[in-house]
Amino acid sequence: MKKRGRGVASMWYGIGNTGLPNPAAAFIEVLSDTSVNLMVGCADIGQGSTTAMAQIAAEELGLDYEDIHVTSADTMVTPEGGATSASRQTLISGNATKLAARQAKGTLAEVASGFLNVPEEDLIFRNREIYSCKDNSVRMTYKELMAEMKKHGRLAVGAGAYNPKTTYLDPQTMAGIPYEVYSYATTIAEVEVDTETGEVEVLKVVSAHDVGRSINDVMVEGQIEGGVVMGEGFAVFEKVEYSNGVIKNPIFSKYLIPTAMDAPDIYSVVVECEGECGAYGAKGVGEPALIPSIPAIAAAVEDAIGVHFTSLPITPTDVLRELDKQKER
Amino acid sequence: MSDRDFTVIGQSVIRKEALSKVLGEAKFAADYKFDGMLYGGVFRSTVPHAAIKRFDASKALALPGVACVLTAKDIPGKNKTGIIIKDEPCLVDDKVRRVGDAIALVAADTPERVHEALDLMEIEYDLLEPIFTIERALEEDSPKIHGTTNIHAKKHLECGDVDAAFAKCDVIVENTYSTQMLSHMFIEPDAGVATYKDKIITVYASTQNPHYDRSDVAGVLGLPSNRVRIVQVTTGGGFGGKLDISVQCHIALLAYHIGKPVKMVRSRTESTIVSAKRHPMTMRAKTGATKDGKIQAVEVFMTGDTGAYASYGPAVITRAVVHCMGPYEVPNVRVDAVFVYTNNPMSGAMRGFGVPQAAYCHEGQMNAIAKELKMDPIELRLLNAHRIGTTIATGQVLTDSVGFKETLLAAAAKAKEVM
Amino acid sequence: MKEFSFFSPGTLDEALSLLSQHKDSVSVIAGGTDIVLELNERAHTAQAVVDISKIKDLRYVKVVDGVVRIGALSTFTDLENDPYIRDHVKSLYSACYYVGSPQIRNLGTIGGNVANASVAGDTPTALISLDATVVLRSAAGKREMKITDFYSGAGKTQLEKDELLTEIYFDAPTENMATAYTKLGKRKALVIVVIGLAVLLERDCNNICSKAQVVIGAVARYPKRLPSIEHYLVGKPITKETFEGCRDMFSQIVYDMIPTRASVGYKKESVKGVANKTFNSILKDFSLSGGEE
Amino acid sequence: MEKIRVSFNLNNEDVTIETFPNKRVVDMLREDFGCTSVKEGCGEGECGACTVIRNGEPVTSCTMLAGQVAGDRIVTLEGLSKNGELDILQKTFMEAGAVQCGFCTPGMILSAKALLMKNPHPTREEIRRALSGNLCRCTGYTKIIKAVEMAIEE
Repeated sequence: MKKRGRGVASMWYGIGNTGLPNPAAAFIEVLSDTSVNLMVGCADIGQGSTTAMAQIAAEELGLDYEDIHVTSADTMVTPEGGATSASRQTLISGNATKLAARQAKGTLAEVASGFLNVPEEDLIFRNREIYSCKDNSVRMTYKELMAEMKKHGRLAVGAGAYNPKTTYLDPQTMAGIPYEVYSYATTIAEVEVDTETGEVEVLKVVSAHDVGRSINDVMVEGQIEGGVVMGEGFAVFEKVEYSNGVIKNPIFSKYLIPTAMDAPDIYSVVVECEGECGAYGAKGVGEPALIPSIPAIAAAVEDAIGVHFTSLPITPTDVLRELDKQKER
Repeated sequence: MSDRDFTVIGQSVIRKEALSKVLGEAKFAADYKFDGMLYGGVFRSTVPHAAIKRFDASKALALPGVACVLTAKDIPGKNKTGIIIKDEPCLVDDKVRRVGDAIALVAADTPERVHEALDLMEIEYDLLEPIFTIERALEEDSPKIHGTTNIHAKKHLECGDVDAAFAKCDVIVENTYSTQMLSHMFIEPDAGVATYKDKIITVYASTQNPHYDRSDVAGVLGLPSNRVRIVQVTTGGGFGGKLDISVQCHIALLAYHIGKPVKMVRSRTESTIVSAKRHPMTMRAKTGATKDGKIQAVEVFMTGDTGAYASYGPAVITRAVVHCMGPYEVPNVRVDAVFVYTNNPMSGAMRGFGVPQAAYCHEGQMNAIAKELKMDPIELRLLNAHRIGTTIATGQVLTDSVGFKETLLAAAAKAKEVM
Repeated sequence: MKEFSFFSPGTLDEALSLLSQHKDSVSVIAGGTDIVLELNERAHTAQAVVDISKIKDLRYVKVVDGVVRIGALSTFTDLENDPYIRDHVKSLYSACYYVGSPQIRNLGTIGGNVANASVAGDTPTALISLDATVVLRSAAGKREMKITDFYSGAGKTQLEKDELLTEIYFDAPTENMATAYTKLGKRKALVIVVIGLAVLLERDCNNICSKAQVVIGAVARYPKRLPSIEHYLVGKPITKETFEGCRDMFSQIVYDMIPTRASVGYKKESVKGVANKTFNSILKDFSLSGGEE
Repeated sequence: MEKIRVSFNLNNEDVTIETFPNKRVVDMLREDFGCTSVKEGCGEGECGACTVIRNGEPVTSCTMLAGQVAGDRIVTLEGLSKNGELDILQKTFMEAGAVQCGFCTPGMILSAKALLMKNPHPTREEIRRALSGNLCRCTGYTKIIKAVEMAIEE
């Protein structure tokens, strides 16, 4: 018989290293043709940080995404980026990038202010133009601004570094500020359990994530979807088998990760929650994407067959064993 | 400017490197090629705990095409690596601590020759008692894997009066949760190429951690950091598994010694055996609530097996302890955690650093409480959810961007629509 | 990979003569999906490798005089796409359908699957339930044997080093027969079989089972006919109730096959579900109630 | 070891190579023809990163010896775009966000391409099955499936 069940689970996740300094930095230069070189330490391993950094720099400078070229994670070119871990790069390298852009923009604003005769604080940089917030007919193009910069012998460069506001934790009680900010998420999973073979099929997963600000919805969704499927593996398939210190299943034919046929239908919901600390309020989603899907799937299995599993993964063997115990009761 | 008035933020622009990836032009570490490039390989231990009695590479060295074989004594700098605690040798010196420990390096003209050379190396061990369980590791008379204790890290978190709070609870649930060892299984196995030119070591590597790699490579080679260049090339997934040093120090050492570019591409098996795994953890949890559904107290005792080396163990234990009561206002919390060294595969960073394990525990407990109280599990969470102004167990007051309730409501609404 | 000489004959005669020349140390590859890995991991060495995949004449499915003849080089994809196999030999169709991945199905051949005698082969289980015969050829001649006799146990076969498995044939199932194969795996694709169950049933005009061939794979070292189940079924009406009556027998049989194996607890329970699925498919084929929806 | 001579068609061009018989197709394509889009993720035909299209069908090039492709038509990702014009799947993979780390991408696109060549209007289940021999650890497959569906619509 096939039994369906639904389960909910949530999580919180502190962004950045726990109770430790973990700074990152960025260098930026706006070139005379308005193209931009951004050099940022952050390693993009497929999650899309290079793209996010370009978006942050473009927004801050009032240029287009296409204007930004990013060089990342080359220790002779880029400053310290710290690790691509702890879901920290959007928050930390993102802020560093924003600060670097802001520094370059400071010089640009000085020159634009003189040219337009508008106080610096009234200038808006947007869509490759600079104009007064009071009277948007008082404006100049970025190209004109860069020509003006050249005339004055000014260069639009910036360096930014950001270290999240944390404190060391008390060694006795762990009191302190472990993280500057937290991401939150809630996942609801629906599964079908075959009570004859013990197979668990994850049918649908809804996963809602408070990312602070979504820099790029498609990339945020991509993180969530990947996390859900990795969570499915965690909950029902994957386990390193080892004995006497030897891993018995180090290959894909023996360590089973979900295939395209196993992946559930995934509905990701991006929740934005106003915040101060991130670049434009962005927190992080890389690890949060994974976390709640695991307990949500376990809860869904419990809902289907009434067993509170306390050990992972929940394999067909475990399901049949527990159902058998139920019968005996 | 209103928040929604962004021009680039929030736009689903196409990622920068998408075109090169769909064209197949993106260069991953294994795709790099240099003139005169050699291939590197690692001779690894097949036993979990042993001193090396005899190692003989003379037959391998005699093989035509083999450029060099290096062991610990060929390391010009410090033979220690590790992200938080430098407890892992680049090449085994005192003893083997796990299956897969690197003992010797070889460079040769073809990958096939590297295999032949590795097959020709001879080793004899003096076996030591291996430790495979936390229980044995903690016994007084057990052999010590590093230093004088097998306790790798111990943490205690406490706030409020936990015992008094439990006494007032209407419902208490207790469970012991355990999670398995997991592997990242990034699709691209670890790989890199190193060159030594103009007194600069350059390492093109598949990595999540180039600046840390720089310090370990510089340390092993005894070079100032500015003579080591780490270039993170297109990296085929990491999920925490490419935070530790993989091939970087080994290829740098080979290139430094022979003055030629050296490439090393791990096989799937080698990659999986050597890279860090997710800590298997056990969490004994006690959660208490009053009948109105307010969580009053949480007590957790957790243990974790960090394997032969610390890797990211210190980060995993700390994060697991801080997060293990979940995103709920819990006024009374006591958490104790012990992570130990064993001769099992090395555990380290994997997507979530102990929080997935902790979440399995706290969410299992929340759902159990909801069941006991016959409350809707979402209602129970809403009732206890973090909000602006919440004081968490470490004493931090949350003041910025707490969107937990919104995720509960959004998930519930979406589930209603699609399930 | 160790060194070897490579041959790619275009005809069967050429291939057989190569085999007789190199029979002291030769590996035959058809799709190569198993052997190339073993060669690459140095688990397998041979001085000569003979790739028979270019022998076009060995890739066919034909039905002649009530006999289904399958060329050994037919790939799983060929069989899955063959309308006759799909419509009339459902057990073999399903066995091919669930092999590995599209890539493996495009390379792997039925002959290779049978000749490799892997514990986890899907098609041998189905072929045994069809009471298939294998045709072996060498430069010296040709011999035929029942596939059950072909397997001499524990990963071994009757195939000599100078022989090629060239054809597999079996009687075409009649209108009064239904066949089915169920694969239980640990996920939905790219998976090794945990239990494979293949069934061929024949009924008479009164819906009484007149013939039963039931084979279980991946439990013992090689697929096994289950005579006690077959005996139980013959003479009984083909109904859900009849099938339910033998579920526990399956369980006992599996237990008796592997009483000390760690997996016995799971396999003896799940086999009942596997049997259910298989028989449901049979009922459906016979258009009887209780079958799959 | 004696070299063998292998002639085949690679990305619409007839090629001939003298190579060692113990070379796998994946190594030959990468090393001798510079087709480094063909990736090796497992070496056992499981992950699909080394997928190429052979005579219209996807196959894993890590499970094949060089000599096995004699006379075949092989397409790698390098051969998919024509005169700088991207294949529709290359476009939709970018637009849908189906690319993350990119290591599985070449094999994934080729499996999808082989599917659409045979079956221009597959169902979602058919897409999932066609991609089931290509493992991806980043995306959860969702956007990859979406990219294929977008290509169908075009």
